[in-house]
Amino acid sequence: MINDKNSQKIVDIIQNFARQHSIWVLAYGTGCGAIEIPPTMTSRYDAERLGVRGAATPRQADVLLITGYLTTKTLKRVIRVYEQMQDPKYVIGFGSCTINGGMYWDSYNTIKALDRYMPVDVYINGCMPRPESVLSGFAKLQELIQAGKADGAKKYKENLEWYRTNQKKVIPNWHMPEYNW
Amino acid sequence: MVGSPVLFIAVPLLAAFLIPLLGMIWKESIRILPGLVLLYMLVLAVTLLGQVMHTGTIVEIIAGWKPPWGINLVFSPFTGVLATLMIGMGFIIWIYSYRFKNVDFEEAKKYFILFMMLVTGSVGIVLTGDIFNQFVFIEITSISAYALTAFYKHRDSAEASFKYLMIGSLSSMFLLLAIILIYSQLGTLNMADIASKAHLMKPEFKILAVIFFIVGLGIEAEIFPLNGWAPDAYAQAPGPVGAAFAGIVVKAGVYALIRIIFTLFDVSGTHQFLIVIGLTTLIISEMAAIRQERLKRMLAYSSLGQMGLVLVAFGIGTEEGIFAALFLLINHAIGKSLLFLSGSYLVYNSADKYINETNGMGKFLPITSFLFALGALAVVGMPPFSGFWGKFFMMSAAAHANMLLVIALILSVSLIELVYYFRVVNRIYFYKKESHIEPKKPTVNAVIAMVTLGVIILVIGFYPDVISGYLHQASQALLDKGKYIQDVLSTGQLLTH
Amino acid sequence: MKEILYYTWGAIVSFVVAFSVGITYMGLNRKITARVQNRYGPPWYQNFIDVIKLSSKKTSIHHGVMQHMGPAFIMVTSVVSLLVIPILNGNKFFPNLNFQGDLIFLLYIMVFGPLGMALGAGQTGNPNSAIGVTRGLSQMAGFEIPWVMALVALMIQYKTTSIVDLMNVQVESGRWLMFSSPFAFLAAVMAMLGMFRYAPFDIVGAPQELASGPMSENGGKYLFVMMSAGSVFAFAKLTLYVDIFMGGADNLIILVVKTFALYLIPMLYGITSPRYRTEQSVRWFWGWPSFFGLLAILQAALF
Amino acid sequence: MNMIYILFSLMFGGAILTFLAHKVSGLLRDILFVLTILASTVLFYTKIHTGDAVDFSISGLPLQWGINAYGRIFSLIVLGLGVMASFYSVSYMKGKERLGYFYFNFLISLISMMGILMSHDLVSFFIFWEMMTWSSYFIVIYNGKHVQRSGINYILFSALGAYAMLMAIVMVYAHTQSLMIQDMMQAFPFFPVAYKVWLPILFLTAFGVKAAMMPLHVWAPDAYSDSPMAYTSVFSGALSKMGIYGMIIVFVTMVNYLPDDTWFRETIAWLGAITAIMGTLWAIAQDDARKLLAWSSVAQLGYIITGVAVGTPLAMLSALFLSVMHALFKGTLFMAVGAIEKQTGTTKFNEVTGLIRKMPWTFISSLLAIIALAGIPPLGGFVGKWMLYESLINSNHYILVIAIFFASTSAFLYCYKFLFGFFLGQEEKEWEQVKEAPALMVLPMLIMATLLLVFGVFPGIVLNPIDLGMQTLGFSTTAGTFWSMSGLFNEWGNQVMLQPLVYAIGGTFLFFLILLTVKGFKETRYVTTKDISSSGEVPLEHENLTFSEGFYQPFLRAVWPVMKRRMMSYYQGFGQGMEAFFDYLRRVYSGNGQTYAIYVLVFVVILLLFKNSLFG
Repeated sequence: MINDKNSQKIVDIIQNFARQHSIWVLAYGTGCGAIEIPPTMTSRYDAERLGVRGAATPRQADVLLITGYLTTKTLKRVIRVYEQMQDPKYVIGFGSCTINGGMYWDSYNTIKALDRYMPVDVYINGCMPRPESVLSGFAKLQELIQAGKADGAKKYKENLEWYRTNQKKVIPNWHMPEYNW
Repeated sequence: MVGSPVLFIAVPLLAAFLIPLLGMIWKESIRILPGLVLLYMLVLAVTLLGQVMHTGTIVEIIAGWKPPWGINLVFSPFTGVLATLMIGMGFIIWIYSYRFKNVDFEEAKKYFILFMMLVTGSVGIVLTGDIFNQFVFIEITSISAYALTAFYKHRDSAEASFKYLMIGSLSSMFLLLAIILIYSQLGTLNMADIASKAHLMKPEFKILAVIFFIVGLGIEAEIFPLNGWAPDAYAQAPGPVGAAFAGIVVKAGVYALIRIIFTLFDVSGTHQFLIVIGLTTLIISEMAAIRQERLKRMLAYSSLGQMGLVLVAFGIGTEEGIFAALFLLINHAIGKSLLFLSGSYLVYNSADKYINETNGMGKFLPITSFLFALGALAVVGMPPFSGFWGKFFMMSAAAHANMLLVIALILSVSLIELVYYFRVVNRIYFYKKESHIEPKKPTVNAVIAMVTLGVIILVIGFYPDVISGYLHQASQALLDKGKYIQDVLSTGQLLTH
Repeated sequence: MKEILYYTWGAIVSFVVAFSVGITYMGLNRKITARVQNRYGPPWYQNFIDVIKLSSKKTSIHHGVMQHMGPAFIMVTSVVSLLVIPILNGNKFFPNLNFQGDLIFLLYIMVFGPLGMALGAGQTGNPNSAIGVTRGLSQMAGFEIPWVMALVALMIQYKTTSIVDLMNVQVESGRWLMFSSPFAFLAAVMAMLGMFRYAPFDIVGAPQELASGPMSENGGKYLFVMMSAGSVFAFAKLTLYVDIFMGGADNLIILVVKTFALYLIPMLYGITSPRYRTEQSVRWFWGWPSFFGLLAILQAALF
Repeated sequence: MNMIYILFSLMFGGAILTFLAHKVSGLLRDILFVLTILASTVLFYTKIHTGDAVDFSISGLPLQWGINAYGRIFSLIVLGLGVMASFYSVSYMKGKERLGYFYFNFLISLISMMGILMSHDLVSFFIFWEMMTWSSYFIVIYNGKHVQRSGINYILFSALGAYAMLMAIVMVYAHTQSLMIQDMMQAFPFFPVAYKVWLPILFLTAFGVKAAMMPLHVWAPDAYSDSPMAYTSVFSGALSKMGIYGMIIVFVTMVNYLPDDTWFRETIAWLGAITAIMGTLWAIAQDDARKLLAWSSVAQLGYIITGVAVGTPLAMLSALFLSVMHALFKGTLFMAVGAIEKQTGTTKFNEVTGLIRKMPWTFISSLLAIIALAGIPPLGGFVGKWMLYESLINSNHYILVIAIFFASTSAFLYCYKFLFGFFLGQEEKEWEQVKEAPALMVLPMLIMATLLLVFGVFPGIVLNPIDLGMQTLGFSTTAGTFWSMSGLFNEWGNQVMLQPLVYAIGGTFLFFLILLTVKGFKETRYVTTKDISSSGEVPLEHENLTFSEGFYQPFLRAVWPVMKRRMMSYYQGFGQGMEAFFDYLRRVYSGNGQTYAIYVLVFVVILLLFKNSLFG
């Protein structure tokens, strides 16, 4: 019965609904954007309305929130955290720096485009993006999840070779366990 | 009759004189002769003891003078047990010291002569029934003991010997004084006679005599304030001599003291005095023993304490108490001798004989160390070894006499004893050997002697009935003063008709 | 056989009830907390969504067999205490395995699960987990004292170690124990603050310090079972308190009302409190709560 | 010849042969050792029946050896643990020095424990008691120089106890003229009051030392932890129970007849409770598994003492049941520590971690034993604890319950520390090569751990013999009253406890375990302990993430005021004072001949002066 297509569909709908409305965020406060998270979560903007909630460790988290520019040193940690998260998992790039390097576009030690290294599901534009845009980013992610299109993790698994090459290009001493999902 | 008690005096004395003569003919004979003599005496003593247990006391009259006037030897169950013990110990110590001074003939000759004199004197003290004769034997014992203490001719041993001599001469003085007092009052020197006439003495003189005896014999019996010489003598004398002191000489001293107190006079308060002085001796000696750094001194102090315990047991005064005292006496003779004998091998090659120089000997001298441990267990009174029974009998005797405080004191002092003995045993087995100490393997005869003692400890421990029958009779014999007097004096009458 | 099936069915139903009520309480907790903080807050059913999401996680990792078994251990505690604690007064449908001495049994079985889970947390090798466990155990040694004092007071007053007997006492006298033994109730409620591990006693999970402590390596299905067990256990504990102190309940609605009223105490105390350090927390329990416990015992012994 | 003689000759002969065989061949020695214990166990249980006795006499003292139902309970512990430990030691002690010595003393201590149980008279009781003391002492000091101090402490306290007992024995002997324990029991009510008070105190001092009762416990942690683990299991499991054995006799036969026994019972019960609390707290503070278990033994014995002291039938039942359980789980745990010591060379929590995958069987047996120790159902420890609480509450010991419960709750702390410290936590590279202990070591542990489970679920197996034994002591049978008292012991053949609960526990556990395993089975994977969420860092192999230093620091900070004062320091102060005093006294012997001569003269003068009062 479980393998039945229709019932599978129902299960999918329920699961996607749950995933959509329960978003546990691991806010990786890499850059200046981290300052925007507290107002987002507290009474003014209250992201918990949407089921968004902080998670303490990557094992429990659904969303990795990269708040700002990433130095190559931090990138390694971020990749590590991302790989420790459990499927299904999503990445939100936060701020211009994750999109194109932003004001660090010519810096020697920050990465410019996050999606060369990780599968980003949603980008939130702005420098800094206001809590409103953060919320809209979460809303967008929810939409994607509901539609079943937030498949960054799947992409990552499929194109692991490519991501690894990119990652290893910028990270000099690569001591990481294998990613074997 | 196999022989008479007089042989116990005559034969060894003769042997002592024969040793130098025979030594001129065959050098080995100076070693063999004492052994043969002691063996003969042992056989004789055991046979006589067996006989005495059945037929009653043997009184031997010397030179045909009947008891009140002549010298007599009394081989009662009590004296018999002690004499047998001493001779037995003498024999074992002879086995142990058979190879003593193997290369130095003259020294060995001296040693064996003195040793025979020591045994003769001690046995004489026990057997004689005449108080002046006893004094003579005490002198014989003491003089040979002085000489043996100074045997090594070191500065220390000379000093120890001198101390012994000095205190010993005080002892002689007081003894003589006491004897003079008695003679002036009663006109007799025979113990039985004195005992039967003691009530005729003026009370002040009697007490004075008792005090002089207590002091004079107390020095030999090593009671507390009088035993300052003892640790030095024990420690400086050669190993077997230390064992002989503990196993033979002290026993004679204690015997003399007990005989005076139990048989000669019945002064009230002496029993309590024995208990108090015994306890004092026990407590102070054990406290001193735990702080000693040298093995033999520790053993010596412990020996003093044990003798104090024996005196307490005698002081209880009941048949049970005397039985326990005799048991303790035997255990002390065996156990402490074993400790002295094995201990002197453990510190054989160290100059200062420190306790920590026995470290790790267990691996190099397994048998000796094992026997030392056994001796320690026996002396401490751990069941199932011989010491336990003595302690137990003594405790129950004390409890029967309602002396619970005494028991408590003795038991708490036993804790101290336990600590210092086990400290040494631990060192022997579990510490690392001091590198500069070269262990000395015991000779075969020494091993035989020590193993014999060890076996005796085990046998008595597992089956105390071996000796308890004898000891019961012995203690009855000591207590039955009337029978003693009657035995001795009636022998004289027998001779007359 | 029929009886066993009947009981099993009842056990499943009571589990479902406990699960839903417990989860709802957790959700309400979040809602109320949000309202106190002047937020709108998540919907009351938010925790249901969370639980379903956790169960729908596709992957999960474990560091070894103890971690794998950890959630099962803690579930055992929840289910067995639910079975032992009488849910309703004299109701035959819910299985009731209570017996003379079940209070003592409960005290120990309540430790069974946390200890099993602690073993799992230990096996992850994450220092945070182990620290969390040590804190939890320390705190347990703290709050068990007033809690046991309260129970002992009741036990000696009514000469029983059975929950049902205590409930019957209340039914017969018509008086709740929280009124007849106020000090015991006070001590027990103060101990409950520690049991629920809300602030200021949330030193075990402490997300900001320990990254959720013992649970930091658990995600997906493991966290799902743990959360379910936690909510079932919360309901079981509240029911126990209601049974002992508030005269039990005749039907589910009264039970829910009573338990929720009790639940408000740790919740509201938690919302308005910061966090203690471990030794402060331990000492707090050995202070006033234990004093009230002593008073309770005195009251029981003297009157 | 009587079977009892044969038993003792067999054991003694075996001990001596084992000792001698050491010189011949190691294999022969091991075989003899194990055979001796096995043969005597078989002999004891097949040929010697309850009520058998032999009479004989040593040196006029009538003695009697025999076995009654009460002694049989403890014989279960002694011989059962003895057999297990003998197999274990053969493997554990392989390659060590002085094995003849070790096995000899091992056997002697077993013999003497059996002797204690079979003595019907006080003298052989005392003899066997002392034999037990010195044989165990010789094993305590087996490990070399660094343990001599604990050895001396042990022997000193044991001797203190033994001498107290000796004093009591001679008091009884002097008063009743009989050495039989039976006679003492009958005569006790007619003793003078001073005897009635002192005898139990003296006996309890003796038994309290062995049972590590506060304040006589100071030897225990060191002695337990310093002897070889193969023996410690017997030492802590069986030997300490001899103290309990004696205590129960004392309480049943003496304290019951005290004019007013409440204060006496209360004192001992509280001493037991304090022992439990302090033992637990100190166990929590330890960083060495051996020390931890040693303190934990002290604590566990505290519960038992409390049970004995409270003395209601149920409390007695619980004390005896806990004794059996303690023997089992503490035996297992000490064996586990021994196995770890053997495989890794250390027993410190902060040195060795993550052995669970390397030594799984050791882990499983330790886990079961720890669960039993903590008193968590459904293992054996719970039944005992439950009965203890029940009895304390029924006998109105309100505060005592709290104290016991506090100790028991705090015990979880060290229980967890034990499991976490060795088996869980980071799996460091240093310990990668560690293998499971040899089968001979693992099997005894597993058997005992299984027994714990069996006895927990079917406590009647143990409770029935205990019930018989308690009837020997004059209790009415408890079976009828307690079985029906609670659903814990329900009607299924008087054997089964918690049946529905055990099924519920097992069923729930299995259901959720299967659920966890089946759900997403393919997508569940094992990761190493280096793969943990540590802020995105990848810990390198040499980076040590193990948390073991200051494990319970906050808790210890909270309880520190209680732990500040240590009993040991008082004893040490006393000992030092005594030594100084002795040293002062020793100077009486100045080594100067003149002084000695003066002593003689002074002595004479004193005697002369006081002659009238002395010899008047």
